[in-house]
Formats: sequence, structure tokens, C-alpha cells
Amino acid sequence: MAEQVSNVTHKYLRPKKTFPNVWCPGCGIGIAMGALIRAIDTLELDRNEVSIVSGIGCSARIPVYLDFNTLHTTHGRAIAFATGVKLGNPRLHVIVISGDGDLLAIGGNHFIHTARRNIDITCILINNYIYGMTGGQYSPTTPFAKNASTAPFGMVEQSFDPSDLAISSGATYVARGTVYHASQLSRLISQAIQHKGFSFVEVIANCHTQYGRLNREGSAVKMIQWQKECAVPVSTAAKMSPEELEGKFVIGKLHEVFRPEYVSEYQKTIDRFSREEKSDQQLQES
Amino acid sequence: MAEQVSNVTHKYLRPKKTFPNVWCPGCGIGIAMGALIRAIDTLELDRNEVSIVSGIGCSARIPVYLDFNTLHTTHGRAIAFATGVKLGNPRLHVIVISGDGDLLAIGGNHFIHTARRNIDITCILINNYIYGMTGGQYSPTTPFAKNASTAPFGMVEQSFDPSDLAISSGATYVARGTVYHASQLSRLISQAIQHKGFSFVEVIANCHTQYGRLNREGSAVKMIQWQKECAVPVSTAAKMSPEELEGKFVIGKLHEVFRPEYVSEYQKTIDRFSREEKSDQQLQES
Amino acid sequence: MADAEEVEIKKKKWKRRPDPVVIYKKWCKTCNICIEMCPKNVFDTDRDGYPVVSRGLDCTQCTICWMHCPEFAITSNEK
Amino acid sequence: MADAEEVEIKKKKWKRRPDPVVIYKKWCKTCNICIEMCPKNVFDTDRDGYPVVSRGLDCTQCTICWMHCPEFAITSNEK
Amino acid sequence: MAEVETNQKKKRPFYKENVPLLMQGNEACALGALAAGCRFFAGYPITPSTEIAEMLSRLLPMFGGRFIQMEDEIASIAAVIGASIAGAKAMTSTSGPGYSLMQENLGYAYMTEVPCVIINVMRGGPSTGLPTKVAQGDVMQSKWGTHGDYFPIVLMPSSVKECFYYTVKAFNLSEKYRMPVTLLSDEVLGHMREIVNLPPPDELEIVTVSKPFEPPEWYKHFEVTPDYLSPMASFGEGYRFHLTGLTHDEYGFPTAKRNEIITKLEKLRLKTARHLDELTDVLVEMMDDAHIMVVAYGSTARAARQAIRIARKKRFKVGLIQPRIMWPFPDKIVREYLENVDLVIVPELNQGQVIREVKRLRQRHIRIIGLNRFDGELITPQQIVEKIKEERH
Amino acid sequence: MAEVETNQKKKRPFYKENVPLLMQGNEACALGALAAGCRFFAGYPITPSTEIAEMLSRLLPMFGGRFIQMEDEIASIAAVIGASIAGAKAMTSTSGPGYSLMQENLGYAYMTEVPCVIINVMRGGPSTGLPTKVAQGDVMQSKWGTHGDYFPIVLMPSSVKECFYYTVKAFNLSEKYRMPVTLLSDEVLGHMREIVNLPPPDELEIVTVSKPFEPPEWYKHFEVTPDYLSPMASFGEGYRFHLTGLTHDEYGFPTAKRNEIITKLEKLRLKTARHLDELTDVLVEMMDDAHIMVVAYGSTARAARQAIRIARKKRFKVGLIQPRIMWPFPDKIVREYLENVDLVIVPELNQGQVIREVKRLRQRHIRIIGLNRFDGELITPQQIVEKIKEERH
Amino acid sequence: MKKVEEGDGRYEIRLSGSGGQGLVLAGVILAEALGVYEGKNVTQTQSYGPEARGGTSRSDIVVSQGEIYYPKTTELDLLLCLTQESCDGYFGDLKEEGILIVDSDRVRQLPIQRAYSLPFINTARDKVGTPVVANVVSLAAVAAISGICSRESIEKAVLDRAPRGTEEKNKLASDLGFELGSEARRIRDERKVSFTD
Amino acid sequence: MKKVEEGDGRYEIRLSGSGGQGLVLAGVILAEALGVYEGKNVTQTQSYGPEARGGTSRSDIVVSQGEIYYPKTTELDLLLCLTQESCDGYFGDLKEEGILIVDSDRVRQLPIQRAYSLPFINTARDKVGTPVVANVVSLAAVAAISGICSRESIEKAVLDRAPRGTEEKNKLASDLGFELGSEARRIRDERKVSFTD
Ligand SMILES: Cc1ncc(C[n+]2csc(CCOP(=O)(O)OP(=O)(O)O)c2C)c(N)n1
Ligand SMILES: Cc1ncc(C[n+]2csc(CCOP(=O)(O)OP(=O)(O)O)c2C)c(N)n1
Ligand code: SF4
Ligand code: SF4
Ligand code: SF4
Ligand code: SF4
Ligand code: SF4
Ligand code: SF4
Ligand SMILES: [Mg+2]
Ligand SMILES: [Mg+2]
Repeated sequence: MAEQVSNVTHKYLRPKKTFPNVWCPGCGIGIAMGALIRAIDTLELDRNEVSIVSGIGCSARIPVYLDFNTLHTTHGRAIAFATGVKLGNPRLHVIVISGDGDLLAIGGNHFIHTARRNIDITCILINNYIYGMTGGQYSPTTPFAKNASTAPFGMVEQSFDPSDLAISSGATYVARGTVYHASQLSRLISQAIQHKGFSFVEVIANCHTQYGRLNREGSAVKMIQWQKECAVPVSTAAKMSPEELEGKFVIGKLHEVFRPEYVSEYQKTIDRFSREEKSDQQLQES
Repeated sequence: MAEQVSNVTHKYLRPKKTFPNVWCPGCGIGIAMGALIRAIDTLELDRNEVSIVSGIGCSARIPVYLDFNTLHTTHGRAIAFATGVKLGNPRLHVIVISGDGDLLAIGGNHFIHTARRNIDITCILINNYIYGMTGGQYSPTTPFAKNASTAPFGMVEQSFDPSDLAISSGATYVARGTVYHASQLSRLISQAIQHKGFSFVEVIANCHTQYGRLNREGSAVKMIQWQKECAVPVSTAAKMSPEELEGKFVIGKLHEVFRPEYVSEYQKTIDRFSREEKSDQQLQES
Repeated sequence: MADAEEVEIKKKKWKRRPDPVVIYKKWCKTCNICIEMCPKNVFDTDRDGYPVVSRGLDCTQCTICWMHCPEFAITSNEK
Repeated sequence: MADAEEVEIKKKKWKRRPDPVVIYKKWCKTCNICIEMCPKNVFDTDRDGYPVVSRGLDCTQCTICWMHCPEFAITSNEK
Repeated sequence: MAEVETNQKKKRPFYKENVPLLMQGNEACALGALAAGCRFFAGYPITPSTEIAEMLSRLLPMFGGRFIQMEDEIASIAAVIGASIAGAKAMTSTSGPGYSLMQENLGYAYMTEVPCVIINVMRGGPSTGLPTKVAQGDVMQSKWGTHGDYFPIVLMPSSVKECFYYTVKAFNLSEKYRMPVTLLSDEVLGHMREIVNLPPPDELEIVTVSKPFEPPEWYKHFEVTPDYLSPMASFGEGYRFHLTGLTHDEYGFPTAKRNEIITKLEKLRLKTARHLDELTDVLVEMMDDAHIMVVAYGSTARAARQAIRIARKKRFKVGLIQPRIMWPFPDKIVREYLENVDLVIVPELNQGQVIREVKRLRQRHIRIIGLNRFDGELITPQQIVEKIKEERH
Repeated sequence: MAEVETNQKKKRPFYKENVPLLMQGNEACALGALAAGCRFFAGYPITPSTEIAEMLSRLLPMFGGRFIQMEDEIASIAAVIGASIAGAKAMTSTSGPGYSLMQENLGYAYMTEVPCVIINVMRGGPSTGLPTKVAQGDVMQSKWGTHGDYFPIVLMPSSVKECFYYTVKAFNLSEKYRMPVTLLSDEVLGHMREIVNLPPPDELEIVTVSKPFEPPEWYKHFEVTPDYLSPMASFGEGYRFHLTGLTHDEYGFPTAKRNEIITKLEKLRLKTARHLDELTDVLVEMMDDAHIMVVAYGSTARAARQAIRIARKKRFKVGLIQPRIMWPFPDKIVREYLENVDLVIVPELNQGQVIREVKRLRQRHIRIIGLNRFDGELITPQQIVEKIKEERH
Repeated sequence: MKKVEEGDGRYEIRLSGSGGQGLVLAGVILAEALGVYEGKNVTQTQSYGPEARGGTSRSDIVVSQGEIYYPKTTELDLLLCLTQESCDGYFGDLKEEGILIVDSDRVRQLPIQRAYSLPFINTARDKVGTPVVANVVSLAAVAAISGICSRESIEKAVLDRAPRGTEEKNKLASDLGFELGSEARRIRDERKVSFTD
Repeated sequence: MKKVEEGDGRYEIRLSGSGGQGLVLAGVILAEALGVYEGKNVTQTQSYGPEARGGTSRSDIVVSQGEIYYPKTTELDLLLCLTQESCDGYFGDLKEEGILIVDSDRVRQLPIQRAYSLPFINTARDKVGTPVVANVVSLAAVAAISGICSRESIEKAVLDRAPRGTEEKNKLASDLGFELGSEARRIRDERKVSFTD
């Protein structure tokens, strides 16, 4: 009855070794993973030429379930590994999956620099406002005054706006979606993959087990519904005042510009010299 | 004839152990150091309560010449050390001196996070667009297509705008100056020190030995004069089109806002509990 | 009458087929997301908390449930 | 005449004093910044490249030279 | 976190004196730190050490101290060193991956002689390895992890009670010797609960770094004293000194002069080498008549202590050496006991680390063998007994 | 940089075969890398290694390779590992502080069995230390620097020529054993110029990791073969495998099963342990009748080679053991020679590191002493000769 | 308390079931009762990690009059199982003469005859009104059956950890558990001969 | 070439002066001349680091027919000094019988009588037109005086490194240096007795 199965995501899973997955029941990460798969499927990429790279965290567990070239690296370093993968074999579509701790705390430097270089990599941030895997410590996106296991009296630090940071670091495609808006999310991810240059998609996801528990935000379902309430599409947001936007967040494509992309720029140097090489047998120090 | 000496900077030097300094003749770092000293002098800070912290690089050599509480740490980590110094003794005025490699390459993460926290530290970036100390490798501020010893065919990466990055990371005071505009620079630095929260001053400085040599930009004097030509005050810039601003940079105070400052926010928690402590001898897990 | 007819057709259609969506219980973690998000209220829960298709006829194959199942435990039967 | 007078006064003033600015040669690295930046063209160079005050009378104590000396090698004599 | 299990929360006292309290090793470390006077913690969460951070995030502000979660482990140890320089007793806690990341800045602290405490709650390695399982794979790393020569002090407790007392001791030694002290705990110790009777804090011997008494002009931050320990001023106390990771003179200013370099680098060695008596802390059991010596440490020593008792009942003359200060290694004691035995067994939760140190001290042919387990579980007493039997079949 | 001195620039050939060329050790490393097939370099500048990066930034694009300067050393080694996984021979170069920072990700590469080469041009430590001076302070770190158990291969050349050949060898071993290989050079070697006759690249033996031939469905990335070496597919070749730093099964999927864990971690040990013959590379000089043995390595071996010749003239029966593969340590050879000597001198540019390994192999009472220098200068032949005289006064 | 070969009065207990049944907390309470209120030496351990997320959950207690060297369990003197899965998985760790206690509704397949099969969960649900306190019920029963810990100590330890406002329910759960346990023990004592077959 | 106790034909040279005088390059050229064009073994080293920035600069060459074990200099056979400072600083490293060559205008205080004091810098400035080539002038003189390297090899090595368009000047500098050196050596050879007092 294989024909019967029409959930396209299943084509891309590694069911034997890895399922059921490690995530808590209702965790938004799985929904985001589905959106990613559908984006790749839509683009009809050769799965042998797709590489998914992650660091450490609940979100970072995504690659193991996916039947691509997958790389589960060290905490925070996924983007730096991904840069090597891309340069080692520029034909690959390289996609990084990361959590807010992984990408923005320990991995923040690699994030801003990779954005700066505008290398053709797509980076997906699963932002659940907390360190899920280690048990609910605060992250650089935990909002001011919210609770975390290491902020027992409320967060006293300010938080990042990851998309803002991406833009001013140099990312040339930036979008935000939620797991509630799962089909829009697929579209944003596929735009990001198609974009030539560093593209970034922030996905608002629920971690009810840690963030939800510590902040009494209820079940997975409740947290996902909260996303619906607070999300404002880009077009609507354009007409709203800052006060009206207070406590909301904007979803959709936030930013797209075109600047020289790193791999192609570097290729120009290579091409120059391989031409010269042909004409000039003995290589010269220039 | 000590009376005769009226160069106020001399009051703050450690002449015996450390002079003449290590910098190349004409290096802009010395000028920036003078501006820093005059800023501190103007504010009449108790020198026992000033701490200057740096990483590694030519710029990072500043502290050793200054008669304050000085800390020359590891490459890129100055801001993280400084955070500890500030929290270990919040009475101290903590000032970080850093180069573009130190602060923005290896140290980029500490930079954006410290800005995010909005902790009351002042950070001065000596931006000379290159790694001076190690001999002219490209840095995150080396402009596209410029030469460096590791970009022998021209820089293929995009570069950061450090002040932009500071703003979107959360810095609450951001300014830019040059060593040519040395007295304005002093003023900006003293504003930055006075500002409560994370303040950032970018100083455009000349490294003729490396950047200048590799890009044929001439002597120290020539490079300093270039600063004069390209700098546009904030007020003038406001009236200019992006095209007119092409190839120029804006100097002056770029950004100032007020947000809860980390040390004071944390202090509130401490105060709350020290009050409780008085009333309740046996501490309770809350 | 048209409505009634449609329902008839649907009924026939579904008679020949199993449920419009299938839940793979081995992967399902009973998070309830499908149940709550289904706009047509197709699901009920069994006593162990697993979703069961109770009103299969109402399903419009809107994709919402399987797109939001974090466990990849829902499969559409509509090809 | 006022001008001439002023010059006279200046001259007297400076007669009683040493140069308006003093170069500490041990620290000076002959970078030329002071020489080039002085708006009054007060300095010349000696044969080793060190700045020497040649037109001290013209100095307005504008602070530019010592503010820009990277070596802290210039001291004003004006208290 | 402790909280996960005690989520039916309630206000409970966390420090009661002289009554039995049930607590985890990680909690005992946190309380030990507080008792020792720790007033600053900077860290980054990592299993299985996180409870230490979580507990201190709650308790430190109550004592006027500060907790901060930094952006990574590099920043954490940097902040700890900075705070210590500014006068606060400071610590961090982590596990293998974080400990690896801290190595560069740890070297800085050794070089600049800044006291601080690092707790590494070991888990299975290498790399991410087995995050929730026990191992003792970082023992050699704690001696050789950063570049260049340095001479660390590393403690290894083996019970929850020792987690408390050795954390206090870590601070005391750190302050006295002005250097980072690492406490190597492990996943089992960290998460295990045992009964501890906490002493009244004022009954604990607490050491704080000695302060200079001379006027600032005379003060040398790294003065070479007869015992190689120099008084330490903090930032803000009027001594405006300079610190650098470059080789430096006694004042702290960078130097490239040969004699000053040698003075400095030898000082780093001599300050432990000249105090080996104080820096030897070994539990010796049943060694008087032993022909077989077990050398075990940390959690593994618990199994060994049971094993030698079982083996004695089976008439094997076996004893135990348990270094509780692992580095500097207790050369003298181990060498002495090596004289009298003909078999040494070194059970370790790794593929053979400390056994190399024991072999290094061998001066004649003796059989020295390892018993190595690295699947994330403890070595059992039975395994050690079996090994003894096997060797003496 | 080379350029700084040759700033009267001119187009000069950088690789001429079979004619004497004057070059620095760092340049020889860069050329060795190219000759070995290196096509990716990611690094971060640091004295005294920077010339390697600078030279490769110029040369790699000429060969269709890629150079990238990353934001720090952590990113550098990460990118190197990533590129290697994607199929490029890859390397980085650094010095102590950078090597410390790379430790966590090095552990990842050991765990995931990814080939790559790291050149550490050693300078004075600890910490920032003496950035422009020679030292051999990172030898033990190269064995124990990251957390958990791992079994590294580390090479130590002692001339510019060896810088070339041992870089090639580093790549070859790295590919064969599928693991990071560290080449420990030092400031003197790196900056010293000597004459090298470069071989025609096609005369060099170049090893490239073996590729799987089975279909993707059957492929096990970490298959335990009889020789413990598994063929390696790269990303993009149709084998869609998974890599993780968690303990994993032969396919690469995370595992917590005891037998799979043990299989994996033992494989890491056995793949070197089962090939000790190939992994032993020791220069032995004048040991046949020696009563005194000098164990020296890297730059220090140069002085030792001269010293034993001087001492022989003075009728001291002295010989030299120079490990050029430092790790795995050549236990067998050293142990053998220890049988016949009664004095061992271990000159090192540190406070005593490799001497511990020599002592570890001692089975009877022999005098083993160090000759340690750590002021940023080389040990001279005269110092070694003096030491011998002193001992045999 | 039974002596084991090497220990001086060492006694090993495992409380097992599925995650969410509160057995880790029960283990902590038992350890506290034994260690804090009865002055015994005690160690409590549990398994962390992937297994801990889903599936079975366990909490091990070693108790002894003397010093406890090896802190983990090796051979169990007593095993409590609230699910079939945990019973299947851990039964092998029980000593030959060890005590097996199971929930009568969740564990249908008993590996041995001489087990105490008692309705902990149903008792909690039916008599206290919430299955959440099944851990306390079974904990008290364990104490009663093994005789390793006094009723008072268990009660104190339970109330110590009970959240404000739940004291009554927990007290009730503890009482019910003790009754279940004592009754079961009484029956066993009576049938002594046939029971230890 | 003179034999030293332990070496087989080992000869040690130091070229010293101040930073910017191009002596490191001169050392590289000399090493290249010896190694590449004369087929000798050679090592060239220099000091890096803080000292290298300001102050004195030096380049050391060890040359030998046989294998060079220890690559650094220990006792110099020949020392060239283009500044007083470098002469003061390094003279102590010269062997008793070693050759000292100095710039006659920059080194006024000679530590020993039997030194070659020649006007390298002035020759470069006055006869070639730029002091920049003083390094080549002195390099050629060193070769001529020591006899360690042929004129052809030096010339080839110099031209090899000379930037495009500067070949002539460098050739001239080399010629002048050789003449200076040969002449001085001739004089010394003539005055042999009195010279080696
Ligand atoms: C070097 C290092 N430090 C710390 C950790 C522990 N750690 C694992 S995941 C994680 C945070 C995960 O948070 P996030 O990236 O937000 O992912 P989430 O679990 O929320 O999806 C931490 C701190 C580690 N594995 N390695
Ligand atoms: C961990 C580490 N990596 C690399 C270095 C080498 N290093 C020293 S300074 C420097 C760059 C300095 O550049 P910048 O910060 O711009 O300072 P500048 O010298 O230009 O003032 C580098 C790469 C180091 N000391 N430590
Ligand atoms: S802890 Fe949070 S992020 Fe992690 S799997 Fe559970 S719900 Fe998801
Ligand atoms: S190298 Fe550049 S930055 Fe460094 S001292 Fe010289 S001029 Fe200044
Ligand atoms: S496809 Fe849509 S209507 Fe049908 S069951 Fe799923 S959510 Fe409900
Ligand atoms: S969404 Fe998926 S996991 Fe959740 S209840 Fe429905 S089928 Fe089960
Ligand atoms: S103070 Fe002004 S006018 Fe006087 S010398 Fe200096 S720059 Fe010239
Ligand atoms: S600016 Fe200072 S260093 Fe430069 S020439 Fe003038 S006095 Fe000398
Ligand atoms: Mg998260
Ligand atoms: Mg710079």
C-alpha cells in the first residue's frame, strides 16, 4: 500500500534508524522540519546535492532524521562547518539549522561573519526563546523579565532581534515565519534557498516543556496559537504604528538585496589563474 | 621644571617602564590614546577607579602605557574579561580598547552580546581596516577589493559597518571619530564614558605600515589627511543623498537611546534579597 | 439539494476508501495539535489520547493536520 | 601699528621663555605629523628628521601638534 | 535540574548546619562555593554540570553576589578571571566540550596568576560523546590542555560530601597559590544524592589571597617571595598594576629579558613544586601489608574501596591509593608504595590515562595494568575483584 | 612575512624541481601541502605561523583551490573539517593560542574520523607568552588537549626540508588513518631558511583516503574493517550519510548501546595501535655502543645531533634518539634502547614534557634527566655537551 | 534488613515505571526519609539522558548502616515496578531472594510468583482522587513491606516535599500505601512457607 | 674557509645594522648565493619580534660543506656592522680570530684594531646614487673579504632578487662592493704581520 502514503515528507526521512524522534510531544521543531522538507521538495533539488548542517540543541537534531548529506557538529559551530562544506564542494546546497542558543549565543560570531561574507548558504533559526536541550536556561532571545532556569527572578538582560542582527551583519535575504504558519514557512524557506547569497529564516517555535513551563504559557497547542495572535504580516505591519506593533512580531520576507556573493567572487580569482596557468606552464609568484 | 610640562596626557603615562612605545612612527593609535586620556582627564575620574582592558593587537597595547588598572588579555576576549571586571567591582569605570580584528573578528561574539546586555562599559574600537600586529592580513572592516597580505588579489568578502552592528546588537551610545579630529574624538569618548549603558566609539586610524603599504596609500600624514577628506559630520550627512555619501563616512554621535542597564537591573535583584535577608535569618530556596 | 447530493457523493467516495487521513500510532506522541488545529473538527481522541478520525467525511484535505504534526505521524489518503 | 605692537609684545613674551613647544627627542620617532599639521608652520626638521621649532613666535598654542603626536613627545610650554 | 524533580516547589532551606541533608553532588559544589566565599559565577549551561549554575543563579544574589550566563564558555572563563582581578572570588562550571574551549583563557589565568575555580563535571568523550553518561576522560587534559608549560592544581572528590569540601578546598588553594584550580567531578557524582552534614560556615577554614601592605609605588604584583606566592592587589584598591599574558617582570610589565622570563616561568612551576606537602592529598587504605595496589580516583575509587574489602575477604593482600589532589601527582607516595607491591591495577573510566603516571614512577619491573571502562557506566567492585583474581589465578 | 623581506618584489617561480631553493620552513610547509594535494585552507593569522597562510592565499587559487581567512581559529578548524567532509584535502596552521582554541573541534574530527592537517608553529607559552620566540611547549597538549580519549598522530620535523616532506606525510597519514594529523613546527624552523631540493610532484607518494565501492545502501561510514580503517565517502557523492560527535554506530547514527559505544571508541584507539610499525619514525644515531642516550626532537634535535658528535670526540659514548613521529610515542624503540644505557638526557624547550614519556618506559633504575630551556632561545650543542660532562665529571 | 556478601547492611532498592509517574521524586523522598530521618547512609541515583526522556524511568537507592562505597546498585534487594515495561526490563537485576512489588493493574505478566501485586495507581485515583500521588502510595508500601523505614520518617519526608496545599492528599496517600503494604506483608508472613518457594 | 672545532667546515656570518638597512634581505641573498649557486649547505636565521621592530636588525648565515646540524650561530666567524649600536651589541659574539667589517662612517668606535672599516653607505649614496643599495655593497664586500662566495654567485643572487628596473643599480653596487672588499683584503694580506697583532 505504499501508493497510499501521500505525505511527501516521508520520502526524505530516515525512518529505520532514527524514529520516533527525540523531541517532546508537540515540539514545534518537527513542524519546522516538515516545512523545510516541503521547501526542498518543491525546488526539486537533487538530494545528493543537499547538505544539512547543525550544531547542538534540540533543533540541531533535525539533520539526523533527514536523508541528505547531514552533519551534526559541535555547539555553535554549524555555520563555520557549513562554510567549509560549501567551499569544499560548491555544488552543494548548504542549509544550516540552528537554535537560538546555538546560533546566537555560542555561535553568534560565526553567524554575523558568514552573513557578512554573503556566502551562498541558507540558515534557519528555530527560535524558541530558550535553551531547550539543557533544560530551560535563558538564551539571547529570551525576552526581558521572562523566567528561565538560570533567570529565576526574571531575565535582566536585553535580547537580540535576530533578523535585525542578520541584516546589519550583511545577510542579503531575511525572513521570519512561525510553525503555526507552516505553509508560508515552506515558501519562505524555498525563497531563501533560491536566493544567491547568505539567506536567513527565523522560525518562531514553541518549547512548552521548558519556556512554556517556566513562564506558564501552557501546552504546545496554546503556544502555537499564541503565534497566530502575535504575528503580523509585513504588509500589515507597514501600516501600523510602533505602539500598535508592541508585543507583536512581523512575519514574511523582511529584507532582500543583492551583493557580490562570496563563492562566485572567489571563483573569479580561480578562473583568472587557471587561464593564466594554461598559457604559462611554470607558475610564478605574482 | 616639572611645572613647565603642560601636556596633560603625561600625568597618566607610565613612562619609566614602557616608553618609547612599540608603535610604528606615525601610527594613529598613539593619537587615539591621547584622546582617551584627555577624555578621562576632563571627566576628572578617580584613576584608581578606571580600568582599561584590551585584547591582542597593536591597538591593544594601549593599556600598558596608562597608569590605571590595566588588563591586557587574550586575543578577542577583552570585552568578556571587562564584563567580569565590571561585575567583580561595579564601582570601576571599565573601558575596552580593541582593534578591528580583535573586536570584530575573533571577538565579534563578545562584542554583540555585551552590547545586547547593555552593560555599563565603554568600548573603543581602533579601526585601521587591517591586522596591524601580525603583518597586514585582512580584517572584517577591510573594504571590498582592497589588498591585504592574505588577500593578495583583493578582498572578496564584504565588510562590516561596526557602528551599524553595534546599534543593532543593542549598544545604547554609538559614535564615530577619527584621529585627525582628535579633539572631537576626546569629546565623543567622554560622552561615551558618561553614558549609562554600553557605549561604543569607533575611531578611524591609520596603519600606514600595513594597510597603507599594501594599498599604496602613502605615509601616516597622508593617511590622516585622507580622514579629513572623507569624514562628514552627522549634521551635514543628514542633508546628503546616499550617492553623495558614497566613499565617505559619518563622524560624530550616531546613536543614543536609554534602556535598562545590566548592572543596575541585577542590583535590583540583589537589593530585594538583601532586604529579605535582614528580615529572614534562615535563607529559603524560593 | 445540491448539498445533499454532494454529501452523497462524498460518502460514496469515502466508502470505497479508508479514512481521509491515517495516524501512525507508533510515531504519534498524542500532542493534540492535529486535533486542535483541524478546521473541520475531524478528530476525536481515544482513551489513550491518540487522535482518531471520527468525522472523516468532513475532511477537506486542507493539509493542516499533517503539515503541523511534529512527528510526521499523519498521512493523507487522498492521492 | 597695533599689529606691529602685538608682535613686539609677543617677542618679549617669548624672549623670557623657551620655545612654545618642546620636543622630547628620546620619544620622537620623526613621523612628521606635527610638522605637517601645524597650521602656523612653526616647525622645520633637523638633519636627522626631528622637528625643530623655527618660528616659535607664530605659534598660537592651538594644541594641534601635541594632540596629534602619537608619541607624546611634544609638550607645550604655555602654562 | 534539581527543580525538574522537585517541581512541586516549596520554600525549603538550602543550608542547614549540622543536620543531615540529602543533596546532589552538583548542589554540594554550589553550596561549597558559597561557603568558600564565592561571589561571582559566570558560566554557560552544559550537561551534566548545569545544576551548579542554576543553583547559584538563585543563591548568589541573596548574598550580594552575581551570576551571569555568558554567550559561551570562552567568555565565561574570561569573565571569571576578570571578576577575580577585580576582587571577587569567582568560579565557573562546565563539562568536557566547554573545558576544551576554556583552555586558552585558562592559560592566561595561570600566566597572570589569577585565582579562580573551574568545576568540570566529566561526561563521555571525545567530542559531544555521551552527554549524560559518566567518564573520567579529562584527567590528562586537566594537566596538559593549554599550550605552553603550566603546573595546575586539580582536585578529584568521590562523594557528595567531598564535592562540598573539595570545592571549598579548591577556592582555598586557588587563593593561596593564586592560580586556577580545577575540580574534576563527573556525571555520577554530580547527579548522585547523598547525605551531607554541612558545617557552620564559620567553622570552615577559608583562605583568601593575601593582600599587599606596602604602598602602591613599591608593590610588585608578581614579587618572587621565598615561598613563591605573591600578595595580590585587586583593581580599585589603589594599586594600579598591569596584567598581561605576555611574559612579564615582577611588576607585570611585558619583558623579553632572558632572566626575567626565566624567573617568571620558573615561578609558575615552583609555586606548586615547593609546596608538595600541602598539595598531596591521598587516601591510603590497607596498604601496609599489600602486595597488590589499586590506584583509583573519583567515582571509580568508590568501587575500588568496596572491591579491596571484598578481595581481602578472599585473602588477596590488596590496598588502595586514591589521589584526591590529582595534580600535582603524588609522586612521592606512589613511588614509595610501588617499592612494596608486585601488581598494580589502575581502574579508570577512560582508555588509560593515570596509569601512565604510575608507570612513570616505576623504577623496577612491576606489573602495572589498567582496567578500563568507557561505555558510560561505572566500573563495579566486582570487575575489580575479577581483575585481581584473573591476575592471581 | 616573506614578502616583508623580499619587498623588492618580482615574479619568481615558487616551485622548481630538483634544483636547490632557499626557503623558510613555513614556506616549505605551504609547498608541501600543495604537493600533497591540499586544496583548501582556512586559518586565522598568528605569529609565527602566518607565512603559511599568506603563501597559500596566493597559491591555492592557482590550483583551483580555496583559501579563506575565518573569523577565528575555532571557525578555521571547523571549516577545514567541513571542507574535508565535502571532499577537499584541507588544512590550517596556527600557533599555541590558536591551537588551544581548536581543541574542541579537533575532538570532533577525531570522533568523526575526518582527515585534515593542523600545523602548529610553536612559540613561547603559556598564554600569549613570547609570540616571536621558539619553544616546544605544546608537545603534551598535542596528545591530551581535547577532552575524552583520543589517539592522535603528531609529527615533528627538524629542518626546512623535513617541513616539506613531513607536511606531505601529515596529509598522507591523515588520509590513510582518517584523522587529524598535527605537525608541530616551531618559530625557528618556521622562519629559518635552508636549501631544499623539491622533488617533482609526481615522484611523491601521495595517499588519498580510500573510497567506498559498494552501493550507497550498503555503505557504512565507520565500518570496522580488519585494519580498523574505513573507506570514506564525501558529501555530494551519492552516499547520504550522517556524521555526529555523539557516540555513533558504524553507519554514523547516534547510539547509546554499550557494545556500539565500545566498538566505536576502541576503533579510535586501534586504528593507530594496530599500525605502530608504520607510525614509528625515529632517527637513531650512534646508539649501537652508546651508554648515554639523548632523546631530542624538533629544532632541539639539531643541537643534539651536533652535540653527540662533539661529545664523541671527547670520548663520551653517546647516541641520539629523535622521534619524528612523536605520537604515537615510539615506545618500542625507546624501551629497547633504555635496556643498554645508564644515562638519558632529554633536552627540551619546555620545563619537561617528553621526559615523562621516557620515564614511563623505564623498567629499571636508570638516570633520566632533563635539560630544559624556556627563555625563547634554542638549546645549544654546547649546553648538551656540558650536561654530559657534568653528569660524567 | 538483609546482609549482602560484601556490604555491612547494604540494601538496594529500585523504584521504576514510566516518566511522569514521579518515581524520581519518590526515590528522593525515600532517600531523605532514610538518610535525614533515620540517620542511615544512603545514595540515590537515577538514569539521565535519552532514555530518561521517553520510556522507562528509574530511581535507585542504596541504604546502609555503614559507609556506602560503591554508590550504584549492583543487585537489587527490592524492585518496584509501576509498568510492565519496567518490570520486564529490570527484573533481571533483582537478587534471587529479592522483593518484587508491582502495580496490579499495570503489570499483568509477573516474572515470578512471589511478588507483591498491589493497586497503587487505582488506590491513588479512587481513594485520593488523583493518580499523581501513586508514587507516594507505592513509596509508603515499599517502606511497609521491606520494613526498611518507619512510617513516621516516610511521612515527614513526604510532607517536606509536598507543595503547599497538597499536604492532606499526600498524607492520605502515604497512609493508604502503608496500609496496603502492611496488609500485604502480614499475608506474606502468614503464608511464609509457601511464599518462599 | 676556516675549520671550527666541531663543525666540518662550518662558517658563521652575521650581517647587522638598523632596521630598514635591508640586511635581512642581504642575508637572504648571501644564503641564496651560497646555497643555490655554490651548492653549499646553508641556514639563514634572523630575530623576529619586538626587537625586530625598532633598533638593531640582524641576519645570520651558517654555511658548511657538510650537513649543518645546529642551525643558529654560536660563535661568529664574520660580523658585519652598519651601525655603532649593532657593533657594540654583537661584537661579543665574534670569535677571537673572527673578521669584523664595519661601515667607516657609522661605526667610529672600533672594539678591535684589526677590523675592516669601509665606506659602504657613502659608496652607495655617492657612487650609485641611493643609500638603499648599501646592503648590496656591503654584502659583496663580505664575500670578497671572506672569500666564502664567488663574485658570480653573489651577482646572480642579487640580480635574482632585484626588482625590475633596478638591475643596473644593483649590479653596480655589487661591483663596487667587490672592489672595496678585494682592495681591503689585498691590503690586509700585504700587512699580514702587523695586522694580526
Ligand atoms: C561547547 C558546548 N557548550 C554547551 C553545550 C550544552 N548545550 C547543548 S544544547 C545547548 C543549548 C541549546 O539551545 P538552543 O540552541 O536554543 O537549542 P534548543 O534546544 O532550544 O532547540 C547547550 C548549551 C554543548 N553541547 N557544548
Ligand atoms: C588566539 C589568537 N589568535 C591569533 C593571534 C594573533 N594576532 C595577534 S594581534 C592579531 C590581529 C590584530 O588586528 P587588530 O585587532 O585589527 O589590531 P591592530 O594590530 O590592527 O591594531 C592577531 C590575529 C593571537 N594573538 N591569538
Ligand atoms: S525541550 Fe523544548 S525544544 Fe526541546 S524537544 Fe522539548 S519542547 Fe522541543
Ligand atoms: S603595524 Fe600599523 S597599527 Fe601597528 S603600530 Fe604599525 S602602523 Fe600602527
Ligand atoms: S486535512 Fe484538514 S480537514 Fe482533513 S483532517 Fe486534516 S486538518 Fe482536518
Ligand atoms: S499532531 Fe501528530 S503527534 Fe500530535 S496528536 Fe496528532 S498525530 Fe499525534
Ligand atoms: S601649538 Fe599649534 S601653532 Fe603651536 S606649534 Fe603646535 S600646532 Fe603649531
Ligand atoms: S608628531 Fe611627535 S613623533 Fe612625530 S615628528 Fe612630531 S614630535 Fe616626533
Ligand atoms: Mg532554543
Ligand atoms: Mg586593526
